[in-house]
Amino acid sequence: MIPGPEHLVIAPIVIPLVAGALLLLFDDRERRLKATISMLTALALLVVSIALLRITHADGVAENGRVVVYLLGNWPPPFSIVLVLDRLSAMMLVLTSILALPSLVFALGRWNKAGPHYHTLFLLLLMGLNGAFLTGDLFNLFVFFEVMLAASYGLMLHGSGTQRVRAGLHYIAINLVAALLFLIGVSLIYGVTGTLNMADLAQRIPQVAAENQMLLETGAAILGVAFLIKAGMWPLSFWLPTTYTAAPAPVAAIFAIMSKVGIYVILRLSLLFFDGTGASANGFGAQILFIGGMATIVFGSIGVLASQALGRLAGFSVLVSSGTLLAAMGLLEVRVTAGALFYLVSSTLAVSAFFLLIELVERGQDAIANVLAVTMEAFGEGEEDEEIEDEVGVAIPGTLAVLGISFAACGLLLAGLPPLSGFIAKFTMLTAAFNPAGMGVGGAFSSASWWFTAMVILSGLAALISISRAGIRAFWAPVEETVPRVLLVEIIPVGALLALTLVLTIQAGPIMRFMEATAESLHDPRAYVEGVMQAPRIERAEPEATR
Amino acid sequence: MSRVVPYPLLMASLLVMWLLLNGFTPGQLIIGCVVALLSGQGLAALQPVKPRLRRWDLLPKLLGIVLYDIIQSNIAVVSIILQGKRSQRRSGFVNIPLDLRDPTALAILAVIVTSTPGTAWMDYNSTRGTMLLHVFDLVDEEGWVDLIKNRYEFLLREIFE
Amino acid sequence: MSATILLWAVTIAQCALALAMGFALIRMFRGPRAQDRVLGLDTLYVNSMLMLLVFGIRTGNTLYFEASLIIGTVGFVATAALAKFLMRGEVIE
Amino acid sequence: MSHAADLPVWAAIVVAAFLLLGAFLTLVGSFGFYRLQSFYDRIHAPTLGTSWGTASIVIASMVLFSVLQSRPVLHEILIGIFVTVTTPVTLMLLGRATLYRDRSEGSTEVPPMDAPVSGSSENTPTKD
Amino acid sequence: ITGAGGLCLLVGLILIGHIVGSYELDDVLASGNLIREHELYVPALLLILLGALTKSAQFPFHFWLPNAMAAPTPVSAYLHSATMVKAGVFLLARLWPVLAGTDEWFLIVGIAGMSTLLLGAFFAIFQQDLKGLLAYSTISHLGLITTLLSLGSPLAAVAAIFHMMNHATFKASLFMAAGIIDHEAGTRDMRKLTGLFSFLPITATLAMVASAAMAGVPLLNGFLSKEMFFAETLEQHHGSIIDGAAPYVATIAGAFAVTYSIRFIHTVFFGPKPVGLPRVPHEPPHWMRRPIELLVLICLVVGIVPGLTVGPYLHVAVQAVLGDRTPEYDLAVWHGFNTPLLMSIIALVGGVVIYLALQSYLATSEDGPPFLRNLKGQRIFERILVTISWRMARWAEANFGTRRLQPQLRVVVFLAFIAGLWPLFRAGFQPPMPTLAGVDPVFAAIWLVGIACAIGAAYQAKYHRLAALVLMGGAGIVTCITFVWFSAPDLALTQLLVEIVTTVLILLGLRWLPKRLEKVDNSVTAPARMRRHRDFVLALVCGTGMAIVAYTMMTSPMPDTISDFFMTRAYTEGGGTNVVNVILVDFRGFDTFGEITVLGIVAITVFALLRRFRPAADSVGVTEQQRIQNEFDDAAADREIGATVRDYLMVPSVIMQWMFPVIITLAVYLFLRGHDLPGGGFAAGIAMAIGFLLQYLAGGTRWVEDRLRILPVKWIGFGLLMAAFTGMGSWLFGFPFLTSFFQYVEIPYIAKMPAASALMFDLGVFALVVGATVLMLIAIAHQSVRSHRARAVEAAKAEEG
Amino acid sequence: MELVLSLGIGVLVGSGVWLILRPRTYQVIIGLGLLSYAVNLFIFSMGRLTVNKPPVLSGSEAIDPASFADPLPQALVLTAIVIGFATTALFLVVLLAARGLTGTDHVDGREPER
Ligand code: NA
Ligand code: NA
Repeated sequence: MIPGPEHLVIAPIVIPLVAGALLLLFDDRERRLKATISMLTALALLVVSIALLRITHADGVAENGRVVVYLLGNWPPPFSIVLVLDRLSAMMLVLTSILALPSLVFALGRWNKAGPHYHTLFLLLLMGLNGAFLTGDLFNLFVFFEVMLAASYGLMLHGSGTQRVRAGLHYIAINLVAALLFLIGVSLIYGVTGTLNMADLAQRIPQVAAENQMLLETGAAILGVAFLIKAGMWPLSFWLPTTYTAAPAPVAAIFAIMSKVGIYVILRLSLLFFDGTGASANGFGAQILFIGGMATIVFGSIGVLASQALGRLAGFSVLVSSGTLLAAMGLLEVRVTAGALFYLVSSTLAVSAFFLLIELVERGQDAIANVLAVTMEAFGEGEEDEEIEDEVGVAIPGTLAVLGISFAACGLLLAGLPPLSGFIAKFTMLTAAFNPAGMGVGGAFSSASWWFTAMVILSGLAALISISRAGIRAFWAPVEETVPRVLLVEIIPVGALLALTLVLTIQAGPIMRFMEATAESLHDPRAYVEGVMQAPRIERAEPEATR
Repeated sequence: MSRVVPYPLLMASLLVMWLLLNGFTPGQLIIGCVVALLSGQGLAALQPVKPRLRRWDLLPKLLGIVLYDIIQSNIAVVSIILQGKRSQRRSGFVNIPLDLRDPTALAILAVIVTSTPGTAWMDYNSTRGTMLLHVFDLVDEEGWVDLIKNRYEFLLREIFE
Repeated sequence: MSATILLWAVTIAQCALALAMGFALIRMFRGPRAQDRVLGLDTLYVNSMLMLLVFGIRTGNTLYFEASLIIGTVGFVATAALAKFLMRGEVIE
Repeated sequence: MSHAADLPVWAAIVVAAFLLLGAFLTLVGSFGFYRLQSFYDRIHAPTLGTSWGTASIVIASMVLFSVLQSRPVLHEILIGIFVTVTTPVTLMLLGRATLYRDRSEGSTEVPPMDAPVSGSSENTPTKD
Repeated sequence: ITGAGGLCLLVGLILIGHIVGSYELDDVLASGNLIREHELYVPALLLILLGALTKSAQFPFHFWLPNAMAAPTPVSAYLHSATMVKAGVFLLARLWPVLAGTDEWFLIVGIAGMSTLLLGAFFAIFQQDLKGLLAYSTISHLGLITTLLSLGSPLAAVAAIFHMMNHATFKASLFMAAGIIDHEAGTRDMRKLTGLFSFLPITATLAMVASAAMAGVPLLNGFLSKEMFFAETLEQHHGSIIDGAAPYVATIAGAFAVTYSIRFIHTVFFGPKPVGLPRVPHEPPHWMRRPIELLVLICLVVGIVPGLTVGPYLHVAVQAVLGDRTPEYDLAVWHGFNTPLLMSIIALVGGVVIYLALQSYLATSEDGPPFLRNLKGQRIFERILVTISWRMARWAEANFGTRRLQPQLRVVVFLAFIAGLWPLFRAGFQPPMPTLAGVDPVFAAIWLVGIACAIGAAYQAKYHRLAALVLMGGAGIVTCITFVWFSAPDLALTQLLVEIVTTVLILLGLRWLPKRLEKVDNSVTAPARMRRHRDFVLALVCGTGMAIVAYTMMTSPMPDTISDFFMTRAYTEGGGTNVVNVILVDFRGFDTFGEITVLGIVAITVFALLRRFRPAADSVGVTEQQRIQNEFDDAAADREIGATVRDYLMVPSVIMQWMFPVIITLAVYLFLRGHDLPGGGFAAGIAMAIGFLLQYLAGGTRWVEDRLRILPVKWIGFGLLMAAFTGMGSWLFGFPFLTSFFQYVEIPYIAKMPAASALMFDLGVFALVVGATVLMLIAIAHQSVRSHRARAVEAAKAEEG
Repeated sequence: MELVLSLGIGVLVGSGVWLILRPRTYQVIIGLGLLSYAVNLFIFSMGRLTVNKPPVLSGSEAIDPASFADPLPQALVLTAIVIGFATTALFLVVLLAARGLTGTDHVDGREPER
């Protein structure tokens, strides 16, 4: 069953599924075997996604890049469910698999022992993410959201424990409501337009009769709420820090991209459905995005400042990055979007690394300090979980130094200071905000960009203050503190992620070009729509034998 | 044989059920047999106490009696309910000693009693072998004991023991 | 002719069944005891099953038969579980 | 009721009769279930619906479709059988549970666990 | 702080970039005038200066530096003093040609520079920590450089650059010396340190030379740049008061510099022998001294023959900065007897005088200058920081956020409602007039029941859980009838089966929930009542809105949908007559694919989570009912424990066992016909699962598991793989994933059997659904067994102990 | 008919919303159950209401889509039912675990201090 290259598009979904299902057939005690399989799968995913990226971005041949369409069941569009691979989805795939590998390696340290079927859940989470990024069908998007969420519930609750279960209850409850909203929105849109295929929708929405326009917008708005919950826009985001804090470190690390899924969908759909046409709706939505994004940045920064435990700090920085992205999208500028995409990658990597790092750092601090931090945290007493009991890792000499440096690096990244990619990301975004027309052209810029700039800067400042404070508390203050006992497999992933941000910095030029191309095609989705609607189905050799 | 077809009667009825559902064609007959065998194996896995049908020629008679009684009691109960307040009836429990021990037979008895409006199986005490019956319209207690013991239990013992 | 007969019969039957469902509902609602509610649900199930059968007769369509069949075959599981819960405080021991 | 048009009148009458009978029995059963005073009385009422109520509606359906498709359509009988077989399960479990609950609450309505056998069982008349 | 500065800098540079239209340094440097004219010049300047000044620790941002420099190793100190700090100044120097020359520039930079120069020097005098002293002197020197840059004349720039180099050399050497002393003597407190000369003569000598350079003693590099500085301050640049004050400030600062330099040397190396030092100092190993020696050498050489040594380098640097505006300058030691020289002399003498005056006081005084001692910038700053970033932030987070579920859900629901309402509201939406036309009274009656059930469930859920569950069941069956009514038999089947399983699941859960709360405990407080009213209104409006939207949609004409395609192709191309099922397993099989994955994941999660399940204290062990019944059995003479439950289940369980094969048959039936008639893999799977469930119900966990080996996890895995491989099968024929194939297989004498690949897919669905459902049910059911076992173990323990 | 069904949906939604805003986990799960009924019916109703036109073909005769109910919403509802079932089960178990670990059945895992 060797699939030809044309089937590569679906590989990111099928590979993890098959691997995950296979793992179920093995007994849970064969941990090494399972670990190997899932590692190999993650590697394969990385290779595949990079290959796909190269397909879409053959150095910008046809300035809109290639749009690869996969007709499931070989039914013609728009009737079939389609997978659509363009620059954006390819980029997200790569990012996912890049995050997956370190997180998986990290989990080998201890977490995969904390409960059964860790690897299966993890792989299926990847499947869900990839599916959500690839699918070109609205309802199928819902299905993959649910796959992703279901797996995330499992991983988030992995290892049980009071705090985790408590947070998980909230997380699940809210996401169930979000799922219901999603369904309502989708069905309204179907009821008005009679289709579910995104590209087809993009074509049909302009033709919707005036009296149904508002119903359509109602559906879209409800859908938007569902996505904004996932994206973590204030005030729909209170669950997020608590959840991410409670989740096991490697899980939180991969969660770093889950909030980005919401962003991704909003970015794609809003530009696909309401660009050009429903200008009012679009402008309105953009305003909401911008204001909401700003509010989210503020709230996130406040949270970052107020956070005592590192976990919450990281959780709130997720909010900040979400807010920044939302606000950037709200500006509706191609070049801002490009910068935002860069920022998306950079901040995701940074947060992911940060989550991994935190666990190592906090492992060093004595239980009392932890409990103190915890008690200030969520609710009242915070008892230790079982899996904390087993002492893992050995005190590697120089551990503290390594941790310290990585910590500083994370700080720089999240605050957006040179020399790491965080700086470049913010720099490019702000530059674009100030030069909408492009460098050198000059021209005035909106007051929105002033606000945006101020917010971005202040949030960076907040991050800086809070992280340096935390850093001092973690690395300088307690002299008598024990050196955290960590495994090599736990430090390496952190290093790898940070190294990647360094790569981002060094390769900033070409990467930015890619991002700009991506943004271009996002803001002008004609290629996407045509690519999907004109995708040819494979004709059958002898019709009567088969169909 | 009994390994492959542990419960002939049951599996036969399953086959009938299958044919009733899918209509009779040779194909369905074959599939039905397969399904019946499969389901029979499923039941065999549970290792239930196997009923020994000694006189299954009496089954139709039992069925007839039961259907008749059910009609009767339907009428009775309907009339009572519709009379409402005016009806002078006393309902109550009857504790009937049974010689029947075979669970299957008891189950059939239970089905009979329950699906007959006006009588309700309340409890069975295996240590004392008594069945507690609730009767909707308890004109004379002995009558009920007699009905159960001679009309149903007798036949059932004929069939099963 | 036969159409009208049937139409009337079906309509009356459906109304009767709907009314029956209503009575069952009242017990589910009012109780007084848990067993009344459970028995009410069981009755509601049976009434609904009959309602579906009659609907089948009304439409002359056999496609709705399975729904009734399912209620008749496994509909009791829920109420049986409820009853056992009342007796033992636990459904599966 | 387009399908009923080509139905012989006798069949229509038969179907209608069974239909009404079944519906009537079920209604009375549910009504009794709603009306009667003690639970032990109520538990009898619905069996009207589960026994002949179901039976006659099933018969009606069988007759109708057999005539319509001019071939024996008997699969509805399964419904009758299964309802008859499964209803007792619920009722037995429920009745016994009620008995337990009343006993544990020391109700005088119900006989104790070791009630005297047959004739001598004192049974409290419930007037309604 | 530096970070904040950095961020300001970032914005400033972006502005510059916006003005210039490029970030290429050359372009920027080239377009100095353009920038100075631009309206954004002032904000850009402010931001950049803010950044630069903070980075270069200029007043009022100076206070972070000493702490930073208190860092343990001299190396770090060196890094700080020489590079990081200089970065800011260097930046100023770099952008000098672009930004300098305007009054704003002069004012801001000048004031900052001079005040830093003066204050730094003044603070330095009163430090008791060696490094503290050096740190503050560094600040002051930076101030000097900044002042030079502020003047805006090319020559001043040259001086600045030159002094930058010099300062780097001597200050670095001093820091290292301090490091050595610290290392050797074990303290840096100048009150303790004294008379170390005899212990470390070489270090002492080196330090002396270096500090002399710092003080600006002739024949050392410090002297040269200081001369230039004095000279520059004398020039009139802008004719402002500050400009006028410059020379005097410079002189005083110079004097201070002399003072602290002398102090550094005198207190540490001379005077009485030290007493009570942590350890006895002696000369450090060579490698520690080497760098100092080198640096000091540079000081000397540059100081004596500047032209030959540093000249070229300086020239290069100056060129780089000033480009064509490089002025004429000469690096001579002796410029003749002129005002700068005079100033230097005054400074030297004054410095000595001041030192003598203060010596006794300093020997004992605490750390920090008089009067200002208690006003520590650091402290103030931190206090502010903490107030802002802590108390306020926490307050804000508490007030603009929540960690409780109800408010969050409230917000979500509310926003969703608004989001739904807003577009309708904007478009002036008129709901269609509701008509009773074509309302079937029977259907209406059925829904009356449904509505009553829903409301009842909502009303009972708090205190009568069972009632709520039963009522929910009622609502479910009404939903199911609705599906049948409106031609969706498949939905009806699935709904029913799911309904049953859900009820049992929740029942299984009920056993672990706390006993029903008494009514007494809810003494409804006023806010609680408020909340209830609000929620009630919210529920009301949501329900109404939903109803209106639903009604509008249902009554509006249907658009031409993609379903027509499915209807027309289902049989001819999908090989099935039940279009819904064909959609599920073929047209949109990918959805089903994801859907069963969800089910599998959830089952696994449930299983994993319950592995760690800890029942609450009040629900461990057997339930109350079981306790009572067991006690009764125990008490009765002719019964053993468990007799009651045995009798209870004896007869029903027989019937339940009969039903097992029936249900299997039913499942097969539903499965096989799915593609053509209502049914299908999912319905069949659930039915099968109910079959198993029924046996658990009848016989109990142990009884069943003695007889049936169900491996649900394997079923799940198999199901997923089955579905996946069916999908991949089409790759063999070069078709996309999940392309279905079917053929009517002609079996002689029997029938035409549809053999669609979709059927294989559906088989996978079936297997997974069975596995998942059974796994979830069993996982919960096993908790009872577990808790019994736990109790048994405890009992055994009790026996022993 | 439309009126009846939309009223039904409205009431289900209202009851569900009310319940998910309550403090006890059990109330929330019942509420979610009711809400998912409502949403399923809503999706279903997007295909508009048609009596006795089940989308089941009777062989390969010429097909007029207008004479059948819209099958797509039905398929969507089936998927939604399954997913709803799964998530309800999960939520149930999580609330059990929470109840076990925290000792309370309050949604926040601790009784509100009054
Ligand atoms: Na009866
Ligand atoms: Na189906």
